[in-house]
Amino acid sequence: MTGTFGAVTPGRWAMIAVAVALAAVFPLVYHDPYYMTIIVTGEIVLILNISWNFVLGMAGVWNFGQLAIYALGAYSSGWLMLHHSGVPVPLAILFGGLFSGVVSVLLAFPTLRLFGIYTSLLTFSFAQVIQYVAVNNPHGLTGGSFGFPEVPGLFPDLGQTAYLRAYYWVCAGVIIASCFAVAWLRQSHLGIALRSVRDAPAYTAARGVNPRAARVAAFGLSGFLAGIAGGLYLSFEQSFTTSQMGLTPMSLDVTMLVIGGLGTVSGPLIGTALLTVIQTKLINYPGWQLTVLGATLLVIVVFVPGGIVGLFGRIDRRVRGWVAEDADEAEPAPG
Amino acid sequence: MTDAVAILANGVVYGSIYGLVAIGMTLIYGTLRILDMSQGSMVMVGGYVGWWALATHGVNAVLALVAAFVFTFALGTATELVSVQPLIARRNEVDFELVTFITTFAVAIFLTNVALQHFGPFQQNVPTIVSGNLKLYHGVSISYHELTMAVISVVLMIGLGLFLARTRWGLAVRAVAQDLDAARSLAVPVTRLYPLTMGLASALAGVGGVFLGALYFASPTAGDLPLLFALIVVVLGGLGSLTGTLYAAYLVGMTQSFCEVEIGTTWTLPILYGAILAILVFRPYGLKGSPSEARL
Amino acid sequence: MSEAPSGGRRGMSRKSFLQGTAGAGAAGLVIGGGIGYGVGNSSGSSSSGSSGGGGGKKKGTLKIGSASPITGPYAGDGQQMIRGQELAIDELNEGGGVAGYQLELVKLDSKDQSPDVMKTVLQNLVSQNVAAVFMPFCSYTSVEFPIVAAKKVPTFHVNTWHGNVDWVAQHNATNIFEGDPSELSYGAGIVSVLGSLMDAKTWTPRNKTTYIVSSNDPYSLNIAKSYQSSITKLGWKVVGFDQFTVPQANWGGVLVKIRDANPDVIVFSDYAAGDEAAFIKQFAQNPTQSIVYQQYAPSIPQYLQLAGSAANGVIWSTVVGILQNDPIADPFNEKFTSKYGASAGFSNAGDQYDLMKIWAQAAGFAGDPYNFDKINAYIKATPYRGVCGAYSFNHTGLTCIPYPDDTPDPSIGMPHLTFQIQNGKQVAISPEPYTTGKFQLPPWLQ
Amino acid sequence: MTAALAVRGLVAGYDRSVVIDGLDLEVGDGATAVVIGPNGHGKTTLLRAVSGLIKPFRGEVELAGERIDGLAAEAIARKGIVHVMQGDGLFVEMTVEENLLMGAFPGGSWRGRRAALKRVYSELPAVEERKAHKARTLSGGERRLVGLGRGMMRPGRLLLIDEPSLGLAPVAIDAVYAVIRRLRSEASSAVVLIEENFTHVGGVADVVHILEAGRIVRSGPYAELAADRTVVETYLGSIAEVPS
Repeated sequence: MTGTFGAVTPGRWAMIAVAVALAAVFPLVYHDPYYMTIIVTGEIVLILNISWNFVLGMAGVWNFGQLAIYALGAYSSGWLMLHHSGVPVPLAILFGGLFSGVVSVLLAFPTLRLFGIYTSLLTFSFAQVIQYVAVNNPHGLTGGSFGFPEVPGLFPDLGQTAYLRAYYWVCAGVIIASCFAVAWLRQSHLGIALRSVRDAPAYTAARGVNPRAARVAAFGLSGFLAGIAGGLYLSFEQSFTTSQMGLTPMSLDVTMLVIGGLGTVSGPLIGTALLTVIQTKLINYPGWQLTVLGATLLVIVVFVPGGIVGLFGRIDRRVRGWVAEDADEAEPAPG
Repeated sequence: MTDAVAILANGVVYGSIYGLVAIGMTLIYGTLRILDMSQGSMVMVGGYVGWWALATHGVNAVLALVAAFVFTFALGTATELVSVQPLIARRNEVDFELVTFITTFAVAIFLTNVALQHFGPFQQNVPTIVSGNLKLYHGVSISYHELTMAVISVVLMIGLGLFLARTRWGLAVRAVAQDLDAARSLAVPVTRLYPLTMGLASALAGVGGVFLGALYFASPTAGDLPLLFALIVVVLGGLGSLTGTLYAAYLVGMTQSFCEVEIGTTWTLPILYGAILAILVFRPYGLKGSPSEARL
Repeated sequence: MSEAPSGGRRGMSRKSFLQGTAGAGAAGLVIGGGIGYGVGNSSGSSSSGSSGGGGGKKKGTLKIGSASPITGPYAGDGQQMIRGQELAIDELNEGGGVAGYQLELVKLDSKDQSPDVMKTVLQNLVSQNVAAVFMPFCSYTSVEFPIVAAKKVPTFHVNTWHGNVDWVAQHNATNIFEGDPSELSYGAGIVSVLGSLMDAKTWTPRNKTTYIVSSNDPYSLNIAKSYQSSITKLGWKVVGFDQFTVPQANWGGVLVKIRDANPDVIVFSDYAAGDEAAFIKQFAQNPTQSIVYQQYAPSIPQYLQLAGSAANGVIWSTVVGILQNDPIADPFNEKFTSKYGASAGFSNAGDQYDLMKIWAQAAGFAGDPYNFDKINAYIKATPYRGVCGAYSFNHTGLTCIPYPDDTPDPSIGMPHLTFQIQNGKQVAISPEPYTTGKFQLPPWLQ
Repeated sequence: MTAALAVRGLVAGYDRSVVIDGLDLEVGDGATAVVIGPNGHGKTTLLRAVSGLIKPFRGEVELAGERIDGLAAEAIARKGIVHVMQGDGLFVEMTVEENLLMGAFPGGSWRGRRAALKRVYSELPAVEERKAHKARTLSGGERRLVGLGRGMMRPGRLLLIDEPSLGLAPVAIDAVYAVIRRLRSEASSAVVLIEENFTHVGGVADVVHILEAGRIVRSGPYAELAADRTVVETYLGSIAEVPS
């Protein structure tokens, strides 16, 4: 899968349309509140993962500050929801996205001089500072480790089923939009620039692409989406605690990305879905949730480097070979 | 004055322990270009070995330390074999550092949760190695346990330094850190050297764990804070620089000690991480480090 | 390589076949359906419906939900909680069950009780049609309360957080009971215990100074601040107020300051057993001339094991604690010890045991464990005497009334117990009639 | 008698690009073979494939009759191949003496290594003078000498030397070649030396092979090839000032 629009055949478009349609009608036929809650939470995590994967896959940067950026989106949109109740909630979420985008851009600048593990350490340190400052603010904006004070959310007047459905659709909309945006960006000037910066910095610079601007842009876009995810999370869960930035959610998200396949459009979709199912299945075996997580992460990184998407890619190449044979067979075969 | 003495004494104790944990991380980073996130787990495991030996089997302190050393050495070796060895072929790829960062982190998650299932959530009390206090100045005192811990840390760190400077295998470790191909062409068996290096580093952390267990107890998450501090130390020292790590360990210990007294315990970690952030922004490769050289 | 069947032209070439089905990126959007399918068939709703009918013999099993911390920072508390719940259930089952049902405890992990975890766990329990929910610790934002409030399923917590009680009062919830008083009683309680020591002349402060150490979460801070305001009203001076972030094992810096200040009283308002045990161990190396008060944590058996002899002399209190030398609590303690080979400690095993019994009594009275209105009304109206003393729920927030803080009547108030550790034993020193001994000066003050 | 080194049908390269393409080479016992060829035609790749630093795609490599292709570099080194790498491959943060000691890494006692050290110092007094300095602080010529000295630290069956003159000033080159000549006359091991041109290899080479586009295109004694004007001019610059 090349991931560019140019390669999307009519068959694929039809497939996408069917998938979107199925996803859209799904909550009309399914309404178990427990699983719907998990699915909506999974959708929000997916938005976060798409944002994370974007900066990772495009700029080749493991940004371990992404959860802090996500949290800042939640806190800043929550600040509007709580203290400026005149502002419509969707605008507050959008504000959270913008705020996170700006912070993410600011975070991008110091990473420009660094490479590899240093970038990760810088962003990790950033996340630690944000997390501790939030923890140390128990009676202030963040509510500390006990959580953000209750906010109204997007749909305060809906009943449970309708509430879940509404959030499901909103999140699905954001997911679809961001998937298309990412797919489009990949084959845009910026996307090509970013990937060539990652793979061959000198070549890119020679072609007149400014690698710094490209990376800053990737951070900004990724931060914006992460902030939106944070705002959605806060409005859906009506709370946000500092543990959302902790090591456990980070390990979970990293594993989702790695399992799906880093830097691909469909990787986060597959990884998030798969791990959400596994973690939910293991809810009755709490000790095993993280043990399995650690083992899975290790096995995938070591033995399936491209994640599931990469694995499918290899299978796909085999299948293409198979198709090619078919084309050969159309010719009168000798013998 | 009393404050100053107390800050100094605490700082030395903290610094010695961070040094012991961080120096292993530095050794591994210097040799293998891996930021080993499983070091914290080795502290945790060392604590449990100490508890098992001292509290439940009543063996003497030296044996307990040796047991922790041996066990974490083996565990570190095993960690390398599962989380790094299969990836060695990708050593020269750009993302090797990050991939192994993640695999060792995965090992850490795994070990923490295995400990949780095996030992349960409770903390366990590890007896002190030596009892009693040394009175320093106007009521400032330091326990002999902490003193022993500091001394053994320093001895182990000096020992590591001598090992690297004076022995055939020590030279080989440094050689591998600096030029892998040249070292291999001189018949250094890297496939054995890597697990041994990681075993050695883990064993240092494991010994640290026995001491820490007596101060802060053995528990499944006992390695988390030492890891967070060790990360600060290795970055501050410049990844891969042994001397830098040593300075940084004591600097971080002193800073922590100072923050706790003068600013507030709760601000220690954010201040230290803020400092790291500033250092990475303005002086990206730590106090002693430089970007492209191997430094062991 | 050429084994592929090659008989004639297929209706569809391999290529077009693939084009139709190859997953485009967005195919992952079936995620919703995928998860629904993946998880949806794992555990349906409870098989045991409320089939009504009078008190026949066996009606099958009844699911009771437990959302207790099995992993994470409170896992130590969680183990005690679950043991208390299970002990009660075992007794009830042996006695023939509740309203003809055998009980089955469905245990889910509430981890660090962050709001999202609590919501998920409660949704799960509610969807399993549990007859009651025991969530000893819940979130401090109460955002999960609507899930159980909507169903009116009897729900019990001991979160000791006034914010949760406020939520119940504001929303007129009828089914969310707090099995102990909220944390506000702690601060004034400490001051009154100190006052009684001074009145009895068993201890005299040198210069009326106190040092406060609190973790930076709102619960601990609220206790610290209410203590601060109560004691400063009596003319005391607060010579230090330290905040830390859990887990905190390094007390070196805090102790430097404490030793500088040499206060009359050190008050610790955090609740993590390991942190407090580490503190007292490090304090005991070179103690100051101070009374040391540590809130709640010493109630967990592990605290004594970790702190050892360093803990001798420490006083602590709990707004919910298992009574000692008490005709109701003693059999419980024995049973617990013989079943688990470990002490029940002083609070959470006992309160969970009591609350399970309270629910069972009400459900038995109602005759139908799904007649939630009747059960809730019964619990609210009926005081109960359990292993932790008297439970009677105040009528607005459905929280227990503390004795002696809010009522002088021990038969309706839950005793706010203060203990001192003496020679490795827990001795209740306040309030009467629950005491088992007298306060003694800590060894470092003698 | 088996050759010290025999390479047959070697195909090697990096990733998917083939650099050495079907190369055959034989070096007799105790002989010195010089491989000459333009940049980028596979000289260094050839040495790296022989010493195992890269795995050959195809073909055979024999060291004194024993197949070694496919073995790990450290195993091949233990079998007696000493590889003096291009750009010297010194451990820059280690002292000169530590670098030399690494040359005697496999086996050996401290005493044996001390003796080897003494021998190298007596051969290379310039190196001894700098023995306590970090390799990083040395001049290019000194580094090359240390590299050669490190190669002399243990007895080898086959010495591979990769472009010893690369990047050096003429004076330094002369010093380096003086050492190589001495080494060759004293030691019994076979040598494969790689250079870009004929300029310095006179008096060193028994046989010269010309490597182009991944294959040996011509072989012969030094005198023969050096006398062939077309060869010299086509491939390899001038030999005017080289004594023949």
